[in-house]
Amino acid sequence: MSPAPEDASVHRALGLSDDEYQRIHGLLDRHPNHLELAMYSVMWSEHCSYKSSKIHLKRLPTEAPWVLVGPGENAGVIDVGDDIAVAIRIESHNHPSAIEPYQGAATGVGGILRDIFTMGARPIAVMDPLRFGPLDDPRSRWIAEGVVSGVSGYGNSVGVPTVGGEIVFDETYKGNPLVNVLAMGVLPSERLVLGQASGIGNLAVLLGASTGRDGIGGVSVLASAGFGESSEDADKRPSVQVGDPFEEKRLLEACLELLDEGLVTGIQDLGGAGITCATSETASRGGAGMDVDVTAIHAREENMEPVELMTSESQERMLAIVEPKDLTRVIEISSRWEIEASVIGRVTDNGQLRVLNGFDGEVLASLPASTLHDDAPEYDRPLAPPRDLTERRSKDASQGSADCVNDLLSLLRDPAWVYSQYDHQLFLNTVVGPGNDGTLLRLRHPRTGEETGRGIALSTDGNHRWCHVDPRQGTAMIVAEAVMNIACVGAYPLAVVNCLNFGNPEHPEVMWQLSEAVDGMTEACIAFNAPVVGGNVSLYNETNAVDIAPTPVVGVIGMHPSLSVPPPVIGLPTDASLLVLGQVPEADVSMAGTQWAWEIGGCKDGTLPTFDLAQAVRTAAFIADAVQRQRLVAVHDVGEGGLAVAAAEMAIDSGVGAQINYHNDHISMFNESGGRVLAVVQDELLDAFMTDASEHEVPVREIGRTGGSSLTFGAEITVPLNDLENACRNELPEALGRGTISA
Amino acid sequence: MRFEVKVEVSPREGIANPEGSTIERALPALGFVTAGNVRVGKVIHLQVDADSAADAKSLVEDMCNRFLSNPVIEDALVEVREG
Amino acid sequence: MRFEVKVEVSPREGIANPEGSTIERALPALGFVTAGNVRVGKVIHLQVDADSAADAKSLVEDMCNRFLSNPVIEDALVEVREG
Amino acid sequence: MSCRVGVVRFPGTNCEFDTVDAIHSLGGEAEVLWHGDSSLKNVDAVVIPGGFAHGDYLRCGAIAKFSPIMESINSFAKEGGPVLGICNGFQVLTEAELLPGALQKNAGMKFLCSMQRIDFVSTSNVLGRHAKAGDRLRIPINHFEGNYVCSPEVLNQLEEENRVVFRYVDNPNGSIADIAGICNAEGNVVGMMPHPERATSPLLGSTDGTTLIQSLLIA
Ligand SMILES: Nc1ncnc2c1ncn2[C@@H]1O[C@H](COP(=O)(O)OP(=O)(O)O)[C@@H](O)[C@H]1O
Ligand SMILES: [Mg+2]
Repeated sequence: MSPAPEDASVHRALGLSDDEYQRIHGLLDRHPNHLELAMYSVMWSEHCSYKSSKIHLKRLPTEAPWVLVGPGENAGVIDVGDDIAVAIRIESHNHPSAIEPYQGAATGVGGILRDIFTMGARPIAVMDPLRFGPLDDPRSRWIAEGVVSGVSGYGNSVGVPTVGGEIVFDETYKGNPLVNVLAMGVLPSERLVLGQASGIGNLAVLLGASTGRDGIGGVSVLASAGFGESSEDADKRPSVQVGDPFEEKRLLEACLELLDEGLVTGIQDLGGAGITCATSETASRGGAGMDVDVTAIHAREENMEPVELMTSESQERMLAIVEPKDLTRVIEISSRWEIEASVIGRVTDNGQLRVLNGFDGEVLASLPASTLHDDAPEYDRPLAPPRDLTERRSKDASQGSADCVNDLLSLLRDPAWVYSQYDHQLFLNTVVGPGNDGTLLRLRHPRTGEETGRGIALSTDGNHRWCHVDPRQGTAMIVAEAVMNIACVGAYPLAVVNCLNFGNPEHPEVMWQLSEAVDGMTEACIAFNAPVVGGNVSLYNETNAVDIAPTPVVGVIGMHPSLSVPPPVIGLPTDASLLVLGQVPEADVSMAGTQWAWEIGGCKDGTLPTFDLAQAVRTAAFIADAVQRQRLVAVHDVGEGGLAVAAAEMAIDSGVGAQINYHNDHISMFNESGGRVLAVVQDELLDAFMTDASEHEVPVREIGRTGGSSLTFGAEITVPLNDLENACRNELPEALGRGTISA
Repeated sequence: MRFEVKVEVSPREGIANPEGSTIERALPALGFVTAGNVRVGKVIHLQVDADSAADAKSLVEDMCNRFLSNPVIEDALVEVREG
Repeated sequence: MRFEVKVEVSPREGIANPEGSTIERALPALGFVTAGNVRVGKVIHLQVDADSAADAKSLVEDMCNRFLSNPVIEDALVEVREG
Repeated sequence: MSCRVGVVRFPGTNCEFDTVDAIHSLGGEAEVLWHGDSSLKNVDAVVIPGGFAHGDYLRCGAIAKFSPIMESINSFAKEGGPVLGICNGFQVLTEAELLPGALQKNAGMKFLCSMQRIDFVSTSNVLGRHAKAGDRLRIPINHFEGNYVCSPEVLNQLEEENRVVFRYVDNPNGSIADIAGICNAEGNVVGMMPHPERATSPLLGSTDGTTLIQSLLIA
């Protein structure tokens, strides 16, 4: 083996601290060589090891009888009955998207899909919660445009529908966009495979794209450093990866065929830390070791160094563990799909991950496979609430001059510009697509295509304003909002995945935010009986040393137990009572964390309105049930922008107005008190509905009548539907390009 | 003065070029066995008014940096002809 | 012998070029008021083995006719250099 | 009316199973045909479904037209066999010169997935058995390259020979003469950008695609 580095500058350059170096030294009982050091550095990076967050993530609830695979695997898997399992996961691709928006987003989609088919599932849905700097900033517009094109370009072509997401613009993301991607897949329960290598003598077959110098050091450099808008960017550039959806599509089909024929004993995608991660992870999960022959790796460029081959993050690759007798068939299937397949490793019994120059050649590295994961450092980083927390919380966010009509118009935004660029219908499952509350998909058997008569619902939600004001309650509220969204399409929650997007973990305030968010999520998930089955942590989201507002994003997956007709629409019918269900806000409800306070009033602090989690649980269950029993004509949850925005969206959707009472000032119109839903019930069923609601302890108030061509609040405030529609529909096309020929 | 400008935007060395690789894979099936190493880029023709060829060039180079190409993954080559 | 070949595939005169028009429409907002007439095409670099430059050229022209360009909407221009 | 429809699968195709499902749900039989085989397995009709054959690299359909199956489809079409190209399939048919013209990028330079209204202009083709000219249908589109172009002569010919099968009510992509679908002179080869298989169930928002697929099933 090559001589040990003498010089501390090497491990430091690789992002390893002196303590971490000592730890490696202790584990090996000798100095590591450069290759070994590089392997530890990628595997012990924040991105791969979760070293700053692990200690907090342990507090999340992760168990339920229907959870087949919880956090820690490539994706969470839940049992949804009829021998069908669902795999789900969410990932961030924030930093890559900041430098090359199109490819950053594209490879984000590619990566999350591999996590799903690694589990043996066919991916059938993608969601993309996106956050960018303000629309009046040209670079933020460029990033937004590029990211949406990237999701569209990759997702559509790889053939997985993008069925929902979010799009948020705020100053806090200027320079540091958040590109999160969720994917969901279905599999016959019996086909569940785990990423593990077992069976001494089995072969590790590298499938897919050739290995180039993409993302070399990407894990430690790209994934864990903040970006200023400085010349440093230039140095980081070469590590940008380019996605190839066509390669991924063939890889996906080939892998599913291998799984169908039972030809693999374990399979693992290649993501961060490339071959190092995939080989060591499969080996250590299977309690085995692995010999890896670097000369067998099909490379895209000449003269690649072993360290480059071992850490490259080239996209569209998978590692399959195969019994020698099945190799011929594996290669046959791969070549039918025009997929390269090379035997790069052998499973051994000694627990070592050895990197060899030819299977019988020189040993370039040798380390206990499990140490790359299990022995990664875990930090209990200092945490502290902001020093001025008390002062911040004492602020009154309702101040500022309100012009209710114009404020309402400015708070509206139709995301259709985004989702019309996404194939959201492929596989013929999309009963409720993007543009509504939750997304609702038909659940069909992955093998036979047979309908189960049930549906799977999805929603992703985040709210940096609430979480800035109070990361704990804010996070509980976003879980509740996501659950309410799926309730509106008739589903009850089964599980949660989450993406924790935070600033620099070396700032105690950021660690406090993260810890609080985990606690808030825990409370809400327990209340809704929806365990966390997976997640992702993205830290160092900062620009010029300023951290982003804390932005946990949750994805909730739920079940619609009896799907025979589409659920109610958002749009208002004419001449009916408009009801608001759920928690009743106090008369002097706080405006803290509202979109109104941030964007119009100008105050970002205060104390969130009280939130009754138990009430939200009752309300969501009641709504889901009412939808399933087809008792609602229209329904829409109340979120950002409060009741006025929700009502406006309902009016715009159908072109029918409403006269709303009581809500005649900016506080009653725009407060974001949680756990509320607007609904319309047929007049003749109204009394029975009210009785039922009160039996279920769900407050219902009649707040107005539908009809007319404008939306009115109280006696004074009137907004013509036309104005609402223009304000809502035009904002994104005007800022980001029309995309239609009338441009 | 009016200038004809041609910009060639190509993937940077070492950056994957899926389109090129796919075409390359297809060639043998079409009977083109002697061709290889395919890389696909973009070519943009435009006209600009400027005082001199040098001005025209620097104007278009500015456009390249700002939106015709992304230097992170692409190289842009600007050629100016009097038009 | 090995030749470097460059193929420029451009939208035919008279055929709308949405990609070019989109860039053109965006130019003024970005402060480029003196540029116009934008047409976007593709450039394909490849290497071929052939006995002479002329052979290389005719090989690639054949590829263009059959495959690299669609004559309904595109023109192709082949340039050969020794590689 | 049990008719066997071959649904072609190229690497990169993604609507093949949706198309199969739609055919099954309407009582037909379907068989997936691999692009690398040349046998059409005695099917009564062929559908080239949507997706991204060969990644749509170079041009949509440019590489697909060389697959072995295309030669067989060519002969099948020449003998009058019904062939429907949906979306990417339409692009493949133009590249293979079974239909005239070409499909360019949408005028707005964006991928578009949305419900569209289209008018049945001509029903003298394999899709028109259950329809009459002037019928208005709601069928989704899902494409980046759906902007139909052809020379003025070809356009003239299409109009004169009544070969424009569908027109958009609100042209979403810049297609010449609002064209959403065309057929060959004999009417047995049809290409259309909208996806009829996505409009075959009330749960999915429209059933207007069923008449088109049913028409093919009688063939
Ligand atoms: N980036 C996006 N991609 C796909 N769909 C989106 C995106 N952004 C928003 N949507 C869709 O638009 C609808 C409204 O989004 P949003 O206002 O965030 O909903 P809510 O506030 O109810 O969570 C949802 O159906 C959502 O899935
Ligand atoms: Mg909602």
